[in-house]
Amino acid sequence: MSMVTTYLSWALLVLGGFLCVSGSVGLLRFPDFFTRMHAASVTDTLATGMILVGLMLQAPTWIVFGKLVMILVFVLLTSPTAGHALAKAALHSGLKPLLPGKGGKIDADPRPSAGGV
Amino acid sequence: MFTAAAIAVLVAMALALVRAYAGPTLYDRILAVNVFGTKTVLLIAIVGFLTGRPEFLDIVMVYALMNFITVIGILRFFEYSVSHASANSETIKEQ
Amino acid sequence: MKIQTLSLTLLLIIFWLLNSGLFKPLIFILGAFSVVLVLFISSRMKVIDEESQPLHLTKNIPAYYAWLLKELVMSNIKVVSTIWQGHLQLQPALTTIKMDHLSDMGKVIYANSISLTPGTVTTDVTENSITVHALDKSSITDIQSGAMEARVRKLDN
Amino acid sequence: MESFIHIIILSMLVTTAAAIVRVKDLFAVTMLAGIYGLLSASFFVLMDAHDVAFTEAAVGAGISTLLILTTLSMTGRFEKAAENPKSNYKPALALTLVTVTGALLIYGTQDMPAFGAADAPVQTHVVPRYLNDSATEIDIPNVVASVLASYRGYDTFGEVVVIFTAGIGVLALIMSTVSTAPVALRASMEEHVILRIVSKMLIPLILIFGLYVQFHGEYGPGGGFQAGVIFASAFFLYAMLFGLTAARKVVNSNWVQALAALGVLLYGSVGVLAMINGGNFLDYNFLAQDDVHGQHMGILFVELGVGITVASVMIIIFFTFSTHQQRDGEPD
Repeated sequence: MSMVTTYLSWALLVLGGFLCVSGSVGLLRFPDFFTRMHAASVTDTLATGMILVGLMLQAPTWIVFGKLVMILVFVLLTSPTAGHALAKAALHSGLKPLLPGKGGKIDADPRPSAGGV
Repeated sequence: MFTAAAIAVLVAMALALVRAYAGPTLYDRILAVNVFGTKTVLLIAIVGFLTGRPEFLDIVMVYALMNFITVIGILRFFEYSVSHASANSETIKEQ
Repeated sequence: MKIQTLSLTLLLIIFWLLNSGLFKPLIFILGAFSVVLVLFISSRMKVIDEESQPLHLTKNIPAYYAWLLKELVMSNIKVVSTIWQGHLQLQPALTTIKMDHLSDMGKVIYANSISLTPGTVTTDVTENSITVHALDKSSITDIQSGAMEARVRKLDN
Repeated sequence: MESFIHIIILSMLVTTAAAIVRVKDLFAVTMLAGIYGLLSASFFVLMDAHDVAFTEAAVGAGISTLLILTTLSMTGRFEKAAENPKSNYKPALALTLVTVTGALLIYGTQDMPAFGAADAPVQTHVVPRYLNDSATEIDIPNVVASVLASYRGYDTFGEVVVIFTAGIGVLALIMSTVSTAPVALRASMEEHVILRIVSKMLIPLILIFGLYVQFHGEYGPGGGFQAGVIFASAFFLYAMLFGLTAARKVVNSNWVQALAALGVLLYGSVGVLAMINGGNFLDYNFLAQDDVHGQHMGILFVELGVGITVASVMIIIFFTFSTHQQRDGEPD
């Protein structure tokens, strides 16, 4: 394996790990279910993709590579579907999303730096 | 590098656990479990490489499939219980 | 035999070989048996049709995914920067957007692409509209511009 | 470094367990139990127990969550005991019992050998034989499979019978309260276009993956138990989306019940066949001309029997539960 793929793989793993943590921080910080959902989808898509591609670059055999590809395809197919089903169910059961008034913004985090950087 | 990624995933798991415990609505909990499942997929995949035995990917595949079925099952459960007087107290029922 | 059955058979064989990676006579026999059994159950379940085997998409899908990947990265950067904001100020929105007729498959690709990009989630799909919850109002404007819809439409035909 | 990860996962396990005790909403408990399953599977992977992790992945985190939920929909979502003064709710008694048992267990660990110690009984008793001779006696890469299906064939036979009995138990308990009148089911998720199409794509792949796990138990993690659960879960997904009536058309209940028994029968027959050929019960060496071939055949059929029984029993339990739940859930 060349140095380039190794470095690329490391970069993807670290970046993916950072996105994972970001997604979960968003899951904690955001004010209501619907906004949290957006934070969760950060980790489901790009973070999963980056980490799995990072692993693919270091796959020792073609079988491992193939399995990682299949896992990625499954995740990319199922996670938006599950997310959509969840959002639809929540909305239909009467859970109201938090929405700002005309032109206003939600000041969701009155204490700066709480749970943040 | 695998270790760094594994620790990042673990931190993310711990945060999702807090959300699963705190709720407040049941949909938050379902979301947290779903996120937790995705994290487990990643953790097991990384750990497989960390220990140099990537054949664990079969387990990861099972998770990727099971996670979906579980979420659908949970949602299905609520379709039944809405008509079943025990509608949840945390969300407002549809008028 | 329907073309969909053929493509599913091929898919199942590839899936088996990729997972197994063993080239032994016994495993081949068991694999053939498994493929036949799955085909039998699938046809009883009536899940083999153009919905589950969208062959008409195969030609244009790589270009679409390349474009979607770019969108994915852009919206990820946006959402991640919102998450790490010191002082959270959000403008979430829930909007129903009109759209012209799409096939069921087209709807699935469209809705899932919207859900896949962070910052937007499809909450409902009907015959001529799609309801989207967005973390930020600007994402709604992006969808309303119709760039994604046009691409899905091109794919669908 | 690895022990650091162990500590993190173990402390998350403890936290989850504490949360499960504290939360009163049984639905939240189910969700947390699902997380507990996911965590224990990760821990098993770290401990190199990948067959156990595989089972936990399929059963603990997936199917049991579904089954607990269907049970909840029959019983109600909140713990009632605490509010009702007349109930026999005595937490102090249970707590004392648990504390004493826990203290005894911790006291007991004092006498246990250190983890991984070379002179521990687990390393000196029968395990060396399994590890050293499995390659020549049975000749399959996954020693766990050879222990499970061959060296400990009796135990596994017992387990299959237990699962079969559980299926019969569920049928006997719940069927008696359900009339056999056909239930009109609204397949409410069928008009859910996205779920419908994605699931249609997934179902054949889940089925073939289940069969792959079934037939590769000798080479990697997996085998009849896990395969049965994965295979059955495809039917669960189908039933949840297209309704029970449609699912019952695909799989005839009588066939499934017959198959559940057939799996156990297949396992037993392999044992009897070995006896007919002059060996002991389940001694696969007598199944073919040479020992290794006999072992291979024996394990293949025994695992198949396990898979058939597990899948059928899972389908029986899920269908019976859902039928019951549907009748209860029907608006008056």
